[in-house]
Amino acid sequence: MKPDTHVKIGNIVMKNPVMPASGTFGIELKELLDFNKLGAMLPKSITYKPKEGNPPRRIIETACGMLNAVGIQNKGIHYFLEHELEEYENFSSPLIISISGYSTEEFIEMVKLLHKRESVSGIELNISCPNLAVGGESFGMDPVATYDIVRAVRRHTDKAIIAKLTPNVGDITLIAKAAQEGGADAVSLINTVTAMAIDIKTRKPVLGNVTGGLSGPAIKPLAVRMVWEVANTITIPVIGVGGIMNANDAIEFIIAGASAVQVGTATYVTPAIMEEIITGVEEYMITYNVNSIEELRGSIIFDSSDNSCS
Amino acid sequence: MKPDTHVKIGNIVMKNPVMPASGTFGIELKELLDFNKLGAMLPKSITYKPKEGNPPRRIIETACGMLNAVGIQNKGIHYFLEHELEEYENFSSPLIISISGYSTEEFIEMVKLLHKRESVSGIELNISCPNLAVGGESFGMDPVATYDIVRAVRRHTDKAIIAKLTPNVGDITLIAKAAQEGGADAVSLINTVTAMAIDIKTRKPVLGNVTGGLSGPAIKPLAVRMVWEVANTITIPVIGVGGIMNANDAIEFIIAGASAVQVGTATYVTPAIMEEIITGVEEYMITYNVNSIEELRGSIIFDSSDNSCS
Amino acid sequence: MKDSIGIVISNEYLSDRYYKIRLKCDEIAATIKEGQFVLFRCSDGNDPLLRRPFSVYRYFPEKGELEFAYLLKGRGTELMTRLKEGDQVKILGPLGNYFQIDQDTKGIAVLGRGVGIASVAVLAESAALEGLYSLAVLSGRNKESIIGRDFLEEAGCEVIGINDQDQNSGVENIRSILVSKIKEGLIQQLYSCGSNRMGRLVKELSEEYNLDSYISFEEYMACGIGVCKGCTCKTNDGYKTVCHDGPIFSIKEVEL
Amino acid sequence: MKDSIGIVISNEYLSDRYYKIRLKCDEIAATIKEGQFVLFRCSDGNDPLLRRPFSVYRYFPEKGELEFAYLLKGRGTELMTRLKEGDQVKILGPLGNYFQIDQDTKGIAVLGRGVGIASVAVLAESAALEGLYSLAVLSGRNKESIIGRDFLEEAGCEVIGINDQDQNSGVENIRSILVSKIKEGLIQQLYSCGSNRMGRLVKELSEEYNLDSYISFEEYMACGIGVCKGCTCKTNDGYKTVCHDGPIFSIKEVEL
Ligand SMILES: Cc1cc2nc3c(=O)[nH]c(=O)nc-3n(C[C@H](O)[C@H](O)[C@H](O)COP(=O)(O)OP(=O)(O)OC[C@H]3O[C@@H](n4cnc5c(N)ncnc54)[C@H](O)[C@@H]3O)c2cc1C
Ligand SMILES: Cc1cc2nc3c(=O)[nH]c(=O)nc-3n(C[C@H](O)[C@H](O)[C@H](O)COP(=O)(O)OP(=O)(O)OC[C@H]3O[C@@H](n4cnc5c(N)ncnc54)[C@H](O)[C@@H]3O)c2cc1C
Ligand SMILES: Cc1cc2nc3c(=O)[nH]c(=O)nc-3n(C[C@H](O)[C@H](O)[C@H](O)COP(=O)(O)O)c2cc1C
Ligand SMILES: Cc1cc2nc3c(=O)[nH]c(=O)nc-3n(C[C@H](O)[C@H](O)[C@H](O)COP(=O)(O)O)c2cc1C
Ligand code: FES
Ligand code: FES
Repeated sequence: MKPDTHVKIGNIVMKNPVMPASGTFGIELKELLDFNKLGAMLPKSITYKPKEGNPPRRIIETACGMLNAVGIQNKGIHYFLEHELEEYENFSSPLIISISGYSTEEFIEMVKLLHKRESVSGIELNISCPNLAVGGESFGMDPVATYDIVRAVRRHTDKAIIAKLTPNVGDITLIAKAAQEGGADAVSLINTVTAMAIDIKTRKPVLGNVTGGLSGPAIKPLAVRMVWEVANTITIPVIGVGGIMNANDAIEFIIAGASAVQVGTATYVTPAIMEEIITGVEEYMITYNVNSIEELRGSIIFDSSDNSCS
Repeated sequence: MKPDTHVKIGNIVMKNPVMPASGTFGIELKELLDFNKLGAMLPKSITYKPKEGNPPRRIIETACGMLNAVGIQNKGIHYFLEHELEEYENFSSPLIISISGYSTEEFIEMVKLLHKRESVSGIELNISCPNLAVGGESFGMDPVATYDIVRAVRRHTDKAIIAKLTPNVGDITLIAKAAQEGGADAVSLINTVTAMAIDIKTRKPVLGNVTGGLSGPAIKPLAVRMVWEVANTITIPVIGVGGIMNANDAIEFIIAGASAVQVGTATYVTPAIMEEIITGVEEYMITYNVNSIEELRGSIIFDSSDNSCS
Repeated sequence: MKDSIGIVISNEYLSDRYYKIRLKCDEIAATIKEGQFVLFRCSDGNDPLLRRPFSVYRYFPEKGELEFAYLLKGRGTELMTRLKEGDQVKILGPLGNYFQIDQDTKGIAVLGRGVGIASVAVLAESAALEGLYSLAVLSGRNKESIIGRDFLEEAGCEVIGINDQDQNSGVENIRSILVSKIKEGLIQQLYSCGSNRMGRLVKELSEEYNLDSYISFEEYMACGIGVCKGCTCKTNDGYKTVCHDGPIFSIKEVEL
Repeated sequence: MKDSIGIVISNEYLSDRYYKIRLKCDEIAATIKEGQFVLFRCSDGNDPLLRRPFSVYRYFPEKGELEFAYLLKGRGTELMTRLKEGDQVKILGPLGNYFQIDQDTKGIAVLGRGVGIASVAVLAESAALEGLYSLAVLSGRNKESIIGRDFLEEAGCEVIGINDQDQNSGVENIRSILVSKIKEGLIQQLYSCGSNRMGRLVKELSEEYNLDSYISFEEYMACGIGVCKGCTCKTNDGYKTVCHDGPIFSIKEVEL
């Protein structure tokens, strides 16, 4: 029997738990990936006004990961709604729009605009972009700011609201709790880890923006830990992100407590990887007799009985 | 002309900036590595009472890194002083002892004991071990606790005191400042990143301790960023640690602002790697006409003039 | 654009630090054009993680074959040198825009330096084969670092090899060669890759003589298809992606 | 103990998922003993990062050669299968303690299951060559997964191959074989590797018949020399490191 892979995030019903991580998915992928197979679509974060982004260089590969300081280059929400949104309307998977901003007002304005669009199923609040910091800190580093912003946008829509959390904090469960109390339908984590590389020949920072965000397999163990902590703390769904390269990684996040997962850097390496992950999760469920994602979610077992050597 | 590679940490004069990271160096290495070539020796953290350590499994490899949850298995400071210290006394490099504990009293007792030993040049306070947490948090996650503990031990010795900082915080510069104000002669960072892995076949955490510490090349970009931030904030020397695999990595940390570096995981991969790093740093200094480590330290250049494409 | 498998037909050392790999890959060979590139997956593991971009050096649609010339730089290209006949590699392509020659152009010059030769050589070859006057100015550190001379000459290109060792690779030397050809009316378009100095020369000459010229850029890439906005380059019209808006830019629109 | 370079002499597929690699490495071949292991650096990059432990399968000090039998498991061993004659690999060794046979022992039995055979086979061989009675009970998933029979028989060992497919690998079968040999006075010591079930059997028999028996353990390793305390295993005397205090433990001191 085909296992039941559907999951619910707020009032979004996804046919499987796999969606892209914002910033790593765009309409250009449609030739390489079947968007209709995805649990959801989630394009790159947009801002209220157009943003030019950071000066080059914007990316550099590091050990089993990459640093980026793109700085949310985008043409602004008005351009998006007029020219880009309709492209995604050709596909059946639910669409989640990621938004980012410098102020609560910007977030509210964007939510109001998105609320009016039927084709938008959910809104992810990117309050954690390390390349777009207000006074050196993103909203997502402070529980009060997180609560306030979620609460503020919550009033303006009943579409699913997902707060995307940053790992650059001491205790991520405090931020997750604040998002839940503010009225978020789910949280997604982790965004990139603030990091840096220096070119020893020129002695300059490699990235034009000096620091950037680390993503990829390097950060997976950190992401799994944080997802596990957060899933044990809050009751709304957790979406796991960070270094997911294959189905096994996705399953690891779900066992840790994630209801769904987002795939980022892996899509650069293999554009159709999400299709493989969706199939792989299903195969795992069949092999291990798991009937539903709900059954798998948070099913981590603590039992050290067979810790003896062999 | 041979460049001047010496550095000073408190009143320790090191002939070069390279020393081991605690937990990855021990007397067993002496057959494979010339201890007399090192800037300093720094054995595994010891505690007041003997510690059995965590249940197996204690290590697992992850993408470009490893997780460990050893839990400071050691025979206690009394055993160390009676049986192990003398082994290091056969070598000429300065000896720094890393200590860890559950309470300020334990730290003070250990510092008092070490203070009496002439062969001990410095003491590193491991207030950041994720596998040895007090109430779920290590001392090093809180500025006040950090200040208090450094201040408390400072009274009992004029030997160099180094506070080893954890990256599992929102703003590491606050902790570094607290350590400086408490009277530390230097800070070292970063300790491992708290992380986790789950075996999807058994659905159990891989590590007996559930979570562990991530080290290795995966975390280097995070460590470089934190060293750079801290070096820009405090005036005492910073010792850079995290994912240093070769001389280029060591140089990157020094350019970011580190006065010295510690090498951890790399020693497992290549036991004599510190010798190669010492030579490589010297060669770099010759090639790039750098006369002293002091000249190289913090020499990061901010200049985006040649950011155009090619 | 396809994420395909290429089968290695040959992988040989050329000279200096240059290598040439030939792949069988019908899908990509059938559609790729001069100046386009592909992303190679150099390892089946995570080291290196990202794919590496390489311009098509030559292509043979009838045979379904492609050639890439590459310079041994770091880990990715080091792993490429280890590939042998029959091995399979994942390649994504064709990517980016391509070199175009205006209808009324009677002759072109391509300027390639170092591995930049790999991007422009095929354009010079195609132009010559189509009966245009085609000049290839190939520059390198030394004689050995100049690749492609053989097939370019065979195709009927005029090839000028210059190198730092012989001290004839200075911009002034190239300028005087080009100016005389332009004045003779042989050349109406210039195409450059691999050197900012040559790029600036192309810009100057193009302004002076009103030529419709192009430059091919390189920048670190992640996705290669315009999604990540990681490979941007400043143009008169703001940041553009090298992988999607480029790699070829009109000389008019770029800062050099 | 040396961090040496081994030069690959041969690397061949054995059967099932087993391979055998032979290296020239004078330094390590000269000093290694039965039951010891080395750490292999499987990649020159970071994937995998840590070295992988392998027990010596056979060694030839006069020739300066070593053999390792290995099971294809993950990325590290996959990269090992790609090694070919003349390639160089970094190996650290010899590591750990070794199997010893008591002075007055006249016969031994080794019990190896799966890749555990690789650790104990050489002991059975050496014992037979020294004129002791030597029984090798080799167990596996199927006939193909039993390695070493050829050279063990040549050395004069009695070899009993059992496997799950033929349903003769149950503990009761092994017990009855061993008990009769022990009662005949042929065997005074048992050595086991690769199976907890066999380990428990060895423990029981050793207690019952007062045999001085040993077991070889495996655990994930980082340093391989006792520094990191990562590879511990619970003993009656607290945690001990498999790499430094082991890999061989007296059957009396371990929990199974
Ligand atoms: C559109 C395009 C076409 C290209 N065509 C060719 C070609 O035909 N032949 C060829 O040899 N090379 C070409 N390159 C450059 C090639 O992609 C890099 O040399 C290669 O990625 C280096 O990989 P590596 O792992 O060996 O080196 P790494 O270890 O990644 O890096 C070594 C050094 O190479 C440089 N480098 C790495 N990646 C890039 C990159 N994407 N762009 C520029 N410099 C880089 C950096 O200076 C770095 O320090 C092209 C690049 C682009 C963007
Ligand atoms: C002292 C000692 C001697 C050994 N001798 C041999 C030998 O002679 N022949 C042989 O084939 N194998 C031997 N092993 C096991 C061998 O080290 C592992 O199979 C190998 O490290 C797997 O590496 P990998 O990268 O292919 O697999 P990985 O991708 O690292 O792992 C695949 C799976 O292999 C297992 N594994 C990985 N590392 C170890 C390890 N260190 N110990 C136990 N299981 C592991 C895990 O279950 C893991 O899920 C020995 C192990 C030890 C500790
Ligand atoms: C190039 C790049 C751009 C990104 N842009 C965004 C973004 O616009 N908004 C956002 O919320 N996250 C962004 N991210 C973060 C990813 O969504 C994701 O949280 C992170 O990369 C970790 O997942 P991964 O390891 O699977 O890539 C970006 C990541 C990368 C690599
Ligand atoms: C197995 C292991 C044990 C460690 N034990 C200690 C310890 O006892 N005390 C300590 O301060 N740090 C300990 N560390 C952390 C290292 O000193 C170092 O901060 C960290 O590993 C990052 O450096 P690296 O990437 O070079 O390994 C340990 C690390 C590892 C991998
Ligand atoms: S590489 Fe992603 S936009 Fe060019
Ligand atoms: S592997 Fe480090 S102590 Fe055994």
